[in-house]
Amino acid sequence: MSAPDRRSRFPASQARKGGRSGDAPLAIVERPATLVQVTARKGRQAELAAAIGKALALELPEAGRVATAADKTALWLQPGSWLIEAPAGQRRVLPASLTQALNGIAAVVDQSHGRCIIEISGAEARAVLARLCRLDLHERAFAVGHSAATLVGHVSCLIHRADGETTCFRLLVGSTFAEWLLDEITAAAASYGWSFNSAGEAAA
Amino acid sequence: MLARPEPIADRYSAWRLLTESLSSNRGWKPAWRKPEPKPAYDVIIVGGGGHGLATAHYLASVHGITNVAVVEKGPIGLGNAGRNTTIVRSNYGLPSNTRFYEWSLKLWEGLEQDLNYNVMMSQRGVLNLFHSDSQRDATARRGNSMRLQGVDAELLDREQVRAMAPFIAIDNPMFPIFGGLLQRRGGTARHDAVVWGFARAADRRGVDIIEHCEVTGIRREGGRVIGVETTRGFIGAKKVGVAVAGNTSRLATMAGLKLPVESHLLQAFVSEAIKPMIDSVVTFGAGHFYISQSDKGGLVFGGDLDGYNSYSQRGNLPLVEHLMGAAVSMIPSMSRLRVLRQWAGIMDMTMDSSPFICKTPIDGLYFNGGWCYGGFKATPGSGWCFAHTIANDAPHAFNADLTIERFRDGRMIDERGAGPNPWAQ
Amino acid sequence: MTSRRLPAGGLIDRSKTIRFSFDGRELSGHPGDTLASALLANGVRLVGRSFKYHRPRGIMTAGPDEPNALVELREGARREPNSKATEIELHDGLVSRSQNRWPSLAFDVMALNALAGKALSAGFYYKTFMWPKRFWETLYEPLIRRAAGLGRAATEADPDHYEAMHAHCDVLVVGSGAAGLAATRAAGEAGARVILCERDALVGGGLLICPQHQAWHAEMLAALKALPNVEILPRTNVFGYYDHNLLGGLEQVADHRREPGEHEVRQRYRTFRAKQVVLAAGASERLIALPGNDRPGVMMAGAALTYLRRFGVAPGENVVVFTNNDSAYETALALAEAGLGQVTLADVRPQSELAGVVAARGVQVRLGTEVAGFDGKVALLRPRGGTLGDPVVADLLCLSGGWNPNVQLASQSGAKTRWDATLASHVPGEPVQGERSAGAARGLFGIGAAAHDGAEAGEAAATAAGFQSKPGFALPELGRSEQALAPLWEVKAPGKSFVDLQHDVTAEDIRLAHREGYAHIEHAKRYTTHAMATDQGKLGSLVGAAILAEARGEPVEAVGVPTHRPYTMPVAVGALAGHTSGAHFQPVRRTALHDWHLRNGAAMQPTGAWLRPFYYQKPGETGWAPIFREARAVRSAVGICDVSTLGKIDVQGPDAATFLDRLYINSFSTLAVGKCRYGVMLREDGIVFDDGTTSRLGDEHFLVTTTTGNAAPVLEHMEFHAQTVWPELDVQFCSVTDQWAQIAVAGPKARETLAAAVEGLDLSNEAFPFMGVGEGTIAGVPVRLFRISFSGELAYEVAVPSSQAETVWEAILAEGKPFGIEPYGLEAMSLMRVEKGHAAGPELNGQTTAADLGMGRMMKKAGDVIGRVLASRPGLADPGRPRLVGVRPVDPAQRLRGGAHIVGEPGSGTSLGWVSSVTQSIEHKCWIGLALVENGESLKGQRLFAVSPLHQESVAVTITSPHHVDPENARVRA
Amino acid sequence: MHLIPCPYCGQRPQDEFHYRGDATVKRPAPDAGEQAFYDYVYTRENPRGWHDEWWHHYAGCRQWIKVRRNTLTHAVAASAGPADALPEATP
Repeated sequence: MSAPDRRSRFPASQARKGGRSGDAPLAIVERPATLVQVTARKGRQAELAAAIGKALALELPEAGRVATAADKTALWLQPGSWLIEAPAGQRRVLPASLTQALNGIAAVVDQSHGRCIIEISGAEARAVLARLCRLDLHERAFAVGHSAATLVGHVSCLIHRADGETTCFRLLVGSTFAEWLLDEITAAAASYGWSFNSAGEAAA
Repeated sequence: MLARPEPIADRYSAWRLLTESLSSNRGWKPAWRKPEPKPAYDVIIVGGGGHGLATAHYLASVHGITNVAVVEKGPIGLGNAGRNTTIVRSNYGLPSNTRFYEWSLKLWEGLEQDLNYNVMMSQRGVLNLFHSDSQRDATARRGNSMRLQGVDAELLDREQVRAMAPFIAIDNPMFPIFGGLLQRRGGTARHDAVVWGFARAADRRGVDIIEHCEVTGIRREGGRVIGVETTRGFIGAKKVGVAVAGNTSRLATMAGLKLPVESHLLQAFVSEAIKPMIDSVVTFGAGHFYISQSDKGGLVFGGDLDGYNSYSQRGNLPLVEHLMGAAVSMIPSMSRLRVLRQWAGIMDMTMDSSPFICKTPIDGLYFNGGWCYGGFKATPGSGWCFAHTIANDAPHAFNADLTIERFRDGRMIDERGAGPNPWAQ
Repeated sequence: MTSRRLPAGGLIDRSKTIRFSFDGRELSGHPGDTLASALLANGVRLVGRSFKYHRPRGIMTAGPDEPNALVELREGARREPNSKATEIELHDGLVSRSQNRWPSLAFDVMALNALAGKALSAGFYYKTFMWPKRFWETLYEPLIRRAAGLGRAATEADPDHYEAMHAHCDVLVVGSGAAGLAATRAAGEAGARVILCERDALVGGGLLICPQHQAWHAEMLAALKALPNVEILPRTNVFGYYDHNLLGGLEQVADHRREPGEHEVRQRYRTFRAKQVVLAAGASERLIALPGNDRPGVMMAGAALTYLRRFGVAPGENVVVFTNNDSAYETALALAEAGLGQVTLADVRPQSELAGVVAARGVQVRLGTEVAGFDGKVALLRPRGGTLGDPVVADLLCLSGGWNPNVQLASQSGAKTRWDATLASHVPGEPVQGERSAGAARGLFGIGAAAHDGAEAGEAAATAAGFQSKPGFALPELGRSEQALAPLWEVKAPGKSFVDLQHDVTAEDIRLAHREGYAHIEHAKRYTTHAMATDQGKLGSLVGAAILAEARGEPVEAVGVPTHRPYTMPVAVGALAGHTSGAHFQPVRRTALHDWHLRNGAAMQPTGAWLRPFYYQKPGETGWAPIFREARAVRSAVGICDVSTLGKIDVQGPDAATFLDRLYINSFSTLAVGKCRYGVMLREDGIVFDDGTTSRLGDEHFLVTTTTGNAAPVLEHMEFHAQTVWPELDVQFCSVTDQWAQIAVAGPKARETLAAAVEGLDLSNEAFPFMGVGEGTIAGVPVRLFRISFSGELAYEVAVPSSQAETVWEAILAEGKPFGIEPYGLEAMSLMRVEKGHAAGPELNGQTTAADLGMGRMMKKAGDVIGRVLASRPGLADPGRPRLVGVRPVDPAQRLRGGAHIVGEPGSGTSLGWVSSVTQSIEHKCWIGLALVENGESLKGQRLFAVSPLHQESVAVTITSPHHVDPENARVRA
Repeated sequence: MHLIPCPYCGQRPQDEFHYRGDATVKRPAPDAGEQAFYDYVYTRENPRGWHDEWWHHYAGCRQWIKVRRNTLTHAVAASAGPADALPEATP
């Protein structure tokens, strides 16, 4: 029964492209994932880091940073708290295994369905975000590996810059805000044009 | 309750206007004198805004107390009296408020004749819109409360709102208009004229209006006030009334008091002048937005506080963006109109969004403050009640509930139920 | 009317002709024209009427300072009143109309006001219209309102789009004249991220009318284009300077075309967060008050030069140039060189180094001379201070009273302005934020001086922003230093001398204000409305201040200037709203089942941020029918409802129970694992804050639910207390509202329905009693079940990972089908909660205590609880306070109204309380309600009246228990 | 749009925060009595000048941070985490 796990947050009726047909359209892709929030118990942060290192071979990053190892990524959320991202296929196993591994060390909460990941890429990705977000996302100020929890399109998002040739930002947004955010992104991208692929359709 | 206005010198009349115009307006006298402070007064009012000047006027005209000084740190009327959105109404739901504001509205209705000054009081109606069934019920509770106390109020349905204000987006997607509460006797007045009118009337009865005289201390002796220290020296007084809006806490500190007050920033805006578009005052329950059109043609509008303690009269952009969004959402044809100016005032926010006009633990010291968003409409009522309280050393029934002790006693007058969070009121 | 276009010259494209209309007349111009230059080229002199006296007015400036030439631009939904002709780029098909005149521009009835001029002096409103009392609102005010105002607003919604854009830079440069360009290049070459904003369509400022610096101008533009770290924004006015070095700007993306292109915004609101700012916005020329200085044919000298050089238009033929400074000599020279008619230059100064130069080119120079009047045809020249004048024929009077540096942004930034006696003007003072002014904006005039100053400012700004400078580009030579101006504000002579043309404020009005005691600059301004019009008084505000100073017998600097506040130029409301209006005004939340609701006939309504199904309408159903159908299904069989919007907070940690005990008035440390409990929390002031059920999932693990509206505030409240008040407690929180969709299954058949759907959990009453919590699967999806009820029926809530909500929802629907399961919306839920007597939003309104709502006894005996202490204040502990009760009409046919007040007798004005919620009960077949009534407990069974004067209704009601249905609570335990 | 220096996230625009006023008042002990709670909830210094106050970084790291901000100039001098102290005084 893993098929429903990958179900998109967006309705089938969601438009797949729009805006002006320009040369640098924005590519928007929904990326389903497994997301687990781990929050250290009081004074157990070092133990948490060690346990995550042991269980996932992942180093917990400092504030405002992202760390990746193999198929896992750790994103700093708040003091003592991180979000662990893994492929969507691990939704049934990762929360449970982490709960076990971190027993007494951290609160472990499954957020795989609580947050939706929207990836936007293209030459104008930063210009589109400049319409939605007040942070300076210029590469001088916000490089690959940086992350920020901030407001995008007036809703809370965790944003980070992905590695790669094309400018690409990944936005983690509360899943009940996902449709709103997509609307905001497509409106902001109207003058460049945009395409959208929902979960399952993405060329994974 | 009103004393007959005494004949005042230099009266404005049609005849006077005509003769002056024929002599190139050479004969007009200053609207108020610029006296030097006397060594002592019976009463000193601290704060030359609308409330302070109104207090002086009513002390003189109602209570016959004319040995009065109003001391003001700058020129009169440039604080909140000169920075509001000029709305006058008494559409409150809690009886302690309704009583007071209705008396104030009644005074407004006779103010021009009382002051011999056209303050352009214009009862164009104040329409509060609501956007859901539960908001309708809460609004009806308020309207019915007004009606039970003899205050005018009407409940309009969608179609009546549409007919009265065709410029409103009735079917706004997030805030559809379900109806409105209309107080026809509400409206607007010309804010500066209110200050000048009270100043002129008080001055004519002998009140000294002393500008550029900042109070730096409140001198007390044995639990009793004896005068104020100022930048122009000590001035003695048997009684001191403080009406300084956003600076209330600073004056309280001088008297060794600590009040349930925070100072917050409220912005207002005016558009370029256009031909008549909006006839009444319209307020939106959603999006926190209120608007009217001035006689000059500008749309005057405002919204929420900037949301943090401030004594700076500098507005900030988040509120601007939000308010303009609300404006276009509610009145789509405003989109292409240009906003000409913005300004900001310092609101003396209390912990329940209602004011106080009261005695203090110090004999002879009285405080008038906590006006939150609503000081302008209160101007005559506040002055009248404050004058009564000072003259009699006891409140009138109109302001009996407007005490500071109500917080200690758990008798808050919290219209919106926002709680002791001034930034969220 | 003859063409005024010169045979050659200007930055216009003469190869193309574009057509436009003014007051219905078809006219033509060229790309590069403004509406004003095109009107002048077509010989149009009269363009508007003034505000108060409706005097005829012409084009006075060539830029944003224009007081007169305001038009209604475009038509229909795109109509824009009060548009400055001097700022409108001409485009094909442009439609414009003059305003504030009736019936026509040439003949305006309201011009009669001018005859009553003396009675209409400043402040006349305040002294009159008071007799008789009623006439103000019925007669005078409507007349004033009709006469006032300028253009007409559109009446339809704006079809165009707007957006906001937020930029960051090391150095922001405002203004692209010589100073701005040099500053931009200096900072750009140092490696800083630079943004240059220019209000105009063309970059160059004063360089655009300086033929001798063309080459340098071109070289600078090319150099800037080559710098990838420099962004140039033309048509972008910076309107405000806010705290923390944030500036606001408006980019006019498509205003120079008839309408925006597809997917193009009309205007873009921009913010600039700059480490450093260089303000190089130039200077504004000021007028001289003299009789007739408002006549069509009066123009600022600098504007006349612009029309000649930039637009190739002759603003007049026989011209008198009246000045007190050197700058107007260039205008006189350019006019003479254009070879139009006689050019006379009147300089109040007794000597001028430039007199010989311009005289040699045919300008008649009259030194020590002033202009004492102008009527549109003849200017009256006389010796300075003299009385007798000689008439000089002139169709154009150019004025230059000196230049005011544009200090508005510097002043807005918090820097106090400083008086410069040499310039007789204010200049920027000490910066308080990261800004500096350069060039004419700080009183350094001339291209050379401005360029040098700009380069230094750019370099300094870059250094301050952390960049090593390497300025290495050529700058124009410093010009000769100018001769000092002779301050001149007014030429006193009979007639109206204006200091504010748009608001019709005269020098005499200022003196009258002073005589009447309105002597402070702010009082005088407000009394006369001086400098409060759409031109922000840029031409005459200092002139008015100087006249006031003279009346006060003080120097100009002593009167000060009114505070500068946004906006430097008026900004469209729609632009400031950006994209954030209408459906985009605030974020909208959708539950995981949103699409299902839409596909199944739900009437979706906004509730707070959420869109929720109010009911599901079937064909033929009207009014309350769908609500009754849905509620009946729940009361008689089974219904299913999306309750995902409830706030859900995961609370863990060794001290989680202790923490919740302090948060809620009742205890959670005593709650068994696998059970849930209803709880109430207070604000610290003792008023009820929120309620909901909390489940214990493990010893150290709770799941708190909140009301929909309070989900975020409750989490913040928890975080506040955990982080700052009790940091010693080991407790962790996170919101799981979006992780879990939640589905209520309610009704006598709820157990049977769910039992068929759920695997892995025994739902029998014994195994899973009321307030039980358990886990199982539905359609293979792991779910969590809670046996709780809002409707008052046997009910469960199923929590499901939100991506799989629809799978589970469909599975439950399928199992419920044999029982007649119905999805139900918010309205049916609300109907049933009023029947059941559950307090909700209208009762938890921030004014009620737990005791008011009948839950006073939930307060535990001991222990620290937020709100406990202040809840015991006498006003809140008063047993006479309004208490929650039920109300029912004595006559079941009568309607109850929410918001009605409860009184003892019809006609009584004493309110005992109010009706907070009403519904039509399906169980009682009549309206029922919840009410808060003084001493309500003791009034049960009594007959009172629910009155709604707003509806002219009075209904006899019986006070009941709030629990209209199943007061014994048997159904939920069935 | 003010910038609030979050000790965890750096300079952030103010709309990422919710405000909660005076951070100098401390919640009294549960048995401190009505007057102490009255002062905690209601009375305020409300200074014109430097003001220590709570800001919640709700859209960021969700910490209730202390910020020393000038109510007259809107300048910000310092910030600290929820359980940390601000510097002694700001001139």
